[in-house]
Amino acid sequence: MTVSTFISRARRFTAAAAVAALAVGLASCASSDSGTAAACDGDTAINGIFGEGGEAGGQGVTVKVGMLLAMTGSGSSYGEVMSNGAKLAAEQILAACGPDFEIAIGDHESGSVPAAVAAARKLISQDGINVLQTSFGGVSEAIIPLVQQNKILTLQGGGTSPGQIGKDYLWNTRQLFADPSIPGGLAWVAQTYPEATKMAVVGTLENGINAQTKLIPEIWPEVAPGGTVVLNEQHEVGLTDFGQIIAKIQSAEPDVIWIFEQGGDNATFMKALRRAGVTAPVVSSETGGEEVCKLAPEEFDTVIALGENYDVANPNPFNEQFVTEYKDAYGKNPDIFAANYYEEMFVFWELVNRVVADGGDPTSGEQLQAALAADPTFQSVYGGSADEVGTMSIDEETHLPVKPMGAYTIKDCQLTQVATITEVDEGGDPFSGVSK
Amino acid sequence: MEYYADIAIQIMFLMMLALSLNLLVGYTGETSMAQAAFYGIGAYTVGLLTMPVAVAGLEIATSSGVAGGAGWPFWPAVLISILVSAAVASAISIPALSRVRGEFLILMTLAFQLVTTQLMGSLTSITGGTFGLTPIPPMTFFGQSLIKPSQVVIVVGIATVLTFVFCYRLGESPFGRVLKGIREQETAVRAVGKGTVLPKVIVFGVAAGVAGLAGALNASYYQVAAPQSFNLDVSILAIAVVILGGVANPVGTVVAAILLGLLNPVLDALVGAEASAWRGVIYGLALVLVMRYRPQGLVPEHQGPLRFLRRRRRRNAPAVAAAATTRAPRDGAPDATPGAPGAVPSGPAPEVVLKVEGMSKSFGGIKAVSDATFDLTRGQITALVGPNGAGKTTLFNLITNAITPDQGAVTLNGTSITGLSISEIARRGMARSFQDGRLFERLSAIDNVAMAIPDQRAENPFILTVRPLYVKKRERAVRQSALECLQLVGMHADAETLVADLSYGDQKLVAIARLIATGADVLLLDEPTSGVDPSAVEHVIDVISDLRAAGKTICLVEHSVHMVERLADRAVFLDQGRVLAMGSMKELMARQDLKEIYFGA
Amino acid sequence: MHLISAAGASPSLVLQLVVSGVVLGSFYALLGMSVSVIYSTTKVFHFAHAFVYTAAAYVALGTASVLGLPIVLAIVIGLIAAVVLGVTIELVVYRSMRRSGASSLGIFLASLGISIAGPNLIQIIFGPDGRNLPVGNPTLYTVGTVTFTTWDIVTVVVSWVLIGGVLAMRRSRWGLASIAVSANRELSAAVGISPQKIYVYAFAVGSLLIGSAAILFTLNQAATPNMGLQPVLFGFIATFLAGVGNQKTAPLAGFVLGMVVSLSGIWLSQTFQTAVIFGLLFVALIVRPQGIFRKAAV
Amino acid sequence: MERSEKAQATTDRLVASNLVCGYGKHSVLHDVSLTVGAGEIVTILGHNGAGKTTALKALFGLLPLQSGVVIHDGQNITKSSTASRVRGGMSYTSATSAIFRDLTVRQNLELGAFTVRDSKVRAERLARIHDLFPVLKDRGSAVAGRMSGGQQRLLSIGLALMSGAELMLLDEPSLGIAPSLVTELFESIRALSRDAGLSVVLVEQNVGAALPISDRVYYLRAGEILLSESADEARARDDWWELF
Repeated sequence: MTVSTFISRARRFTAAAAVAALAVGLASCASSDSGTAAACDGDTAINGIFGEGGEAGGQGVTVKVGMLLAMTGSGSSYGEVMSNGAKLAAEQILAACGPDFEIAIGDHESGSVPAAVAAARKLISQDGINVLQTSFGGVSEAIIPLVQQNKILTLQGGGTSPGQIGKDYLWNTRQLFADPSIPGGLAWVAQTYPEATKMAVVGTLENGINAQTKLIPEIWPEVAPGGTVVLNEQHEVGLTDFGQIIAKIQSAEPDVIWIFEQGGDNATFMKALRRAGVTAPVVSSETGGEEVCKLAPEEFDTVIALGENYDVANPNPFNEQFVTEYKDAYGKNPDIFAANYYEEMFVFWELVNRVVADGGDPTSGEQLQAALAADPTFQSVYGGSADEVGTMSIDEETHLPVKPMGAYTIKDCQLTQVATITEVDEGGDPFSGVSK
Repeated sequence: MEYYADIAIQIMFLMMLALSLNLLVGYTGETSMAQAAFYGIGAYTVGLLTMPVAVAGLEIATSSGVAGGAGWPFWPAVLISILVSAAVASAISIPALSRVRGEFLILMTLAFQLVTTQLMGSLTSITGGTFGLTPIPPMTFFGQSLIKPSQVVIVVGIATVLTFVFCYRLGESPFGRVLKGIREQETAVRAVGKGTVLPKVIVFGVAAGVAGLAGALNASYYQVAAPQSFNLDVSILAIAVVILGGVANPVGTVVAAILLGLLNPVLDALVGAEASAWRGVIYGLALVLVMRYRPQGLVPEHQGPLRFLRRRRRRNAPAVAAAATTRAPRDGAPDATPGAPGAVPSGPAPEVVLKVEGMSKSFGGIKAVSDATFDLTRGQITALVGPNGAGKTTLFNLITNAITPDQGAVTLNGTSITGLSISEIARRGMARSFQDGRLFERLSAIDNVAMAIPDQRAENPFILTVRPLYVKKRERAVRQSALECLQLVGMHADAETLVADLSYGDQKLVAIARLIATGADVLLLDEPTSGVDPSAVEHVIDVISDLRAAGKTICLVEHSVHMVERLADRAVFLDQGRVLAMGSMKELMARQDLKEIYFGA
Repeated sequence: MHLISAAGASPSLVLQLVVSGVVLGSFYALLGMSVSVIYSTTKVFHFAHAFVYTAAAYVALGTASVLGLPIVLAIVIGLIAAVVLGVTIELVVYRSMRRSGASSLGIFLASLGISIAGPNLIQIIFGPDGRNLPVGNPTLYTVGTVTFTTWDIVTVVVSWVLIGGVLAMRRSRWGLASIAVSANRELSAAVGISPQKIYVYAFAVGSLLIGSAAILFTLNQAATPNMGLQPVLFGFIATFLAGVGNQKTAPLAGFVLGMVVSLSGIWLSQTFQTAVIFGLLFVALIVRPQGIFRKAAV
Repeated sequence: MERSEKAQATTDRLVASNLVCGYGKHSVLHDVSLTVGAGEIVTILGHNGAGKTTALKALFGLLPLQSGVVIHDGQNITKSSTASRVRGGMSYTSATSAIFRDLTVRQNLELGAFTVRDSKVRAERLARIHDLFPVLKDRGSAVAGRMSGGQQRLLSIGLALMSGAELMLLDEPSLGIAPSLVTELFESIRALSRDAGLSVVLVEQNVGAALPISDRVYYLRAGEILLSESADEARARDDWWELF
């Protein structure tokens, strides 16, 4: 912990104590964050990419955006950057004479299903949201009935899970842990470590469970000659003593270890693993997260991350202005979560524009989803080039995004891409999608 | 509107959970840390029953791979949820409650809670794992699917009101009285002829059933059942509500549930993201402060508006008929009460009622009682006398099987009662009192006595639920009988006073009234006058003499030779566990050898 | 659902699990000793011990990383904080409750309240994320196929030294007095021992032990506000399995518990471990409420 | 009482006046006054439940007094803790739980001298008790609760003596031990009183054993002192039944 975070904590503590001491019993309506930019001028960098706004650009329309995030609990660092990204986008859009995206945040307490459902209900009934950005696998699955019943178009940029695939009103902009990323990833591992046959898989009972228990044991022998899964261990979230699992890893002597860990568990596991002297390469489906870097920086540098990665240095103009503005606003580089929730807001804008153009109601989730399904391709901070804004498209059936996937090495918590992975065609050459 | 309905629903779930827990913590005095587990069992059961049946190719795509449910309609599923929760709780409580109490029970229920939560998270193919079971179909009401909080709030509201009425009535019923008795003095409940294991098992089941109902509604409202909704924190929150509100008072539980439930939205507005941490600090500290400064809670047991109304009504109801000595007829038989006070002693005079033969007991090599043989004659007072440590109280304990004898036989009215439990012996017509009274201190005098009246079918919670009017009528009769018993000892004016507020002498009288109320023929009195104010002793002596006159057979342990001389027809002289002599106290006092034994050589 | 682990019982796994079991068992032994010292003497179901544990870790890492004090000093301050906190809870809460005639259940509920409020307060101050004690990486030792680190050695040595210390102190004046109080409170008072002082002593020693356990834990793992519940539960399990009031066997019970937990890994997936351990406790308490290491009362 | 108030103030080791106490609502002692001189053995007689044990506990400070005053060696100790009474030279031996059953004989005796900080003094006392009751030396490492009732009783006396008490409050030392041992035990109490000036308040039901070693007797009934007389007078009595 640094001095400054401690002091800011202490300040929040005193402030909160003062507030609580002052009045218990005054239930005021929750404050909602909204873009408070001055009058728009239609001439910002954003206008250069998305057009000049105005009436056709949804000006004058107010759309209430809910965000269901981990604001407290072990994953609260995720919640912070996700909301940062979305808030920046809302401000930029308003300044570019686009619609007014009013943001209301609900806390799912880092994956607590009951907290998430309660928060989502509040967002829907109290804050009257029109669209929603959600995060985390379990809690997002749990609120699917709610968003469907209330027809709330929901985007998920944190990480998908099998239960979130192909669900009405829920569209993914990140395919982490999604089954399609597994074959390509395994193929890349097989290519990179040609000697490797024995794979150990360790993960929480969370998002990766399907991939872990079904896909990897199925695909690994196919892509690696003589490949076997020698260990398949699952554990509860928040485990502190990995001694036993590591003993099993040591005894199984795998050539490579694939992990499905999240947040703090990632750090705990990596620390324990490396301290126990296990040197086998570790492949992780997690490409982001501040907490991990804070807790186990050295150990995490030995991990190879697989999945889509957000590249801060991507020269695509949409991304360039994003990074600059983000740094101005928050004093540090954006990460994948900031980027995803940022660009999701632009997806909403695009959809609003389409509905407005059709003379529809831009606050209707039903119409927004129809607009999305009609043409699920959007401008993106991913991909592209210095001259061209990248694009992201979402599959109509699976509701999963198509984004460049890669393998990354990590140094000082920064990812460096070492390979690009595209989806492996069924029945096709498993290596066809891998390029160095 | 929807938002406030949602908050109301959350508070009502907490209320139902805490009301059910209060049956255990408040009325029975057993702390369970596992109430959320039963809440969860109800939720998962309704989820699995109502989710659609898996159809090949159309399976529900969840991460966990739960294939599907049984496709039941909502309300039958709720009923089954209640039963499943109750059944699991009862099954677990049988070994747990009959053998362990206090800290052990806390640790055991804690273990059960943690096991249940982990299994909810680990048995993924059944429970959906940490993601939970989802999507659970919404609840239905008259064929209507209820999704909006403003609709659900009506159903949950009705359920909460029913739960309140049910818990309140149960607590104030004869069954609740037995529970409170168990809380105060478990052995005394057994000594007046009531079993204590069954009521505990039942109340565990009933409390879990109510929690199961709350869980079923919860799952259908949120359309998801996940481990975090039913973990240890939830159990602890429910305990906090019960304790803050005041144990054994449903009104207090309701008040506390509202206060703690409102903390959520209030803190949300005040401190935003840290609301849940602040809530923990506030209710944790509240728990400490309440236990320290107001352990009876915000609304103590004998307070609250409903209680007040009820008591006033009660006071007006059973007026004591001045000379009432007959007891209210029991069910079925017009008057089968054996040896009711005031009844004329029946049968020829010298009749052996109780035979004790060859009673022996050693504790770690020391013979406390050895081959004691004596008998009690109908309508007489027999005193056990002897120096300290002679084994008098131990003999009482052996006769009533409170301690298992090594050897010996006891025959009551010609039938062997050897080896029967103390409660069974009481039902067969022999009851005992205790040196230290063992009254139910936080109950009124009349409740103390009413507890002892035998054959109360209204103590069965099932009858209580299905025949409320019958129970009401029956209870009026019971209270009338209890009042008459109190009148016999001259305590009817204090019928509604809490025993804890009575003087020690008065407490001893209530204990005798309680003994009379068992209807037992044979009364074993352990030091009925010890510690009684000298001025009140005469009254106790009169009461005991009256009992003899009413045909009761009495055996008493008494150290004051004076008292024995005045009261007893016969004395049995014990020394070092052996019966040395029998006869009138005068005869015994004349014997030099006994004098030497009593006072030392 | 993977109830049964795929690993199988290879000799190297068994050996490694035995070594992990020794480390874990020593840690649990320390927890058992800590809880037992307090519970057997005072009969307080001291749930707030979980808060003392958490506080020790956070004070140590707070002083180390915020004030920048040397790590050894920070650890000492953490331990002092644990002792002060434990004794304060006894003096301010339990003692006054005892005086006003509170039942043991009432004291437990107050303790429960502290164990809820405390960690939440820590979360408000320090945030919910895990935090590491700024100590370097341990050295790795390899013997055959078995590996262990400096921290493993430190954990085993410190645990048993502390346990040995407490057991040795039983021969001292204070130790004897606390045995006397736990054996017969009234008679202790009659021979001139002040039970009140002995209670304070028990809370001080117990808190020192639980604080040490917390520090040992944070050498290896990140501290989180909710870190305290599980170790204290294991401490209670050891105490109750040993037989209440049986201070000498509580560490043994803790050690066996650690070994069982570790070796169960041969057959059992981690996801079912807690269920199995608490399930065993549940059964053990029903079958032998007097404890597994204690003969049935005569 | 025969002796004048003035004389008591100087020679009496213990003066208790008008004690009223009990357990909660249960009032046991109504108005009890008694005195014990230096080197005197005073026996309290009465039936069970008369308040004898309560009286001892009240004198020792184990029960809070509702009213009354206790003066020990001229000091008002009414409000003193039991620990400070022990340091002041008082000891109390309960009838039922007078030893630490789970500890060894040796540990028991050590605990008896808990208030004595000087290890030399402790060793001396231990030696004296071993002389007095050799069995406690022979069975030093035995667990106290596993010894015979008589040995446990001896141990309880030894435990009380270890504190260096000048005033012993003994509750039924004869309880549960063989008559031959009772005589022996009472003889040693008498000897201690004679040789070391020990004052004893004895509660006994075994009147026959207690009277020969007693100086004075109080009869207690229902929490009140019925009568007080010299032991000689008591021995001459033939109507004890009347007093119980």
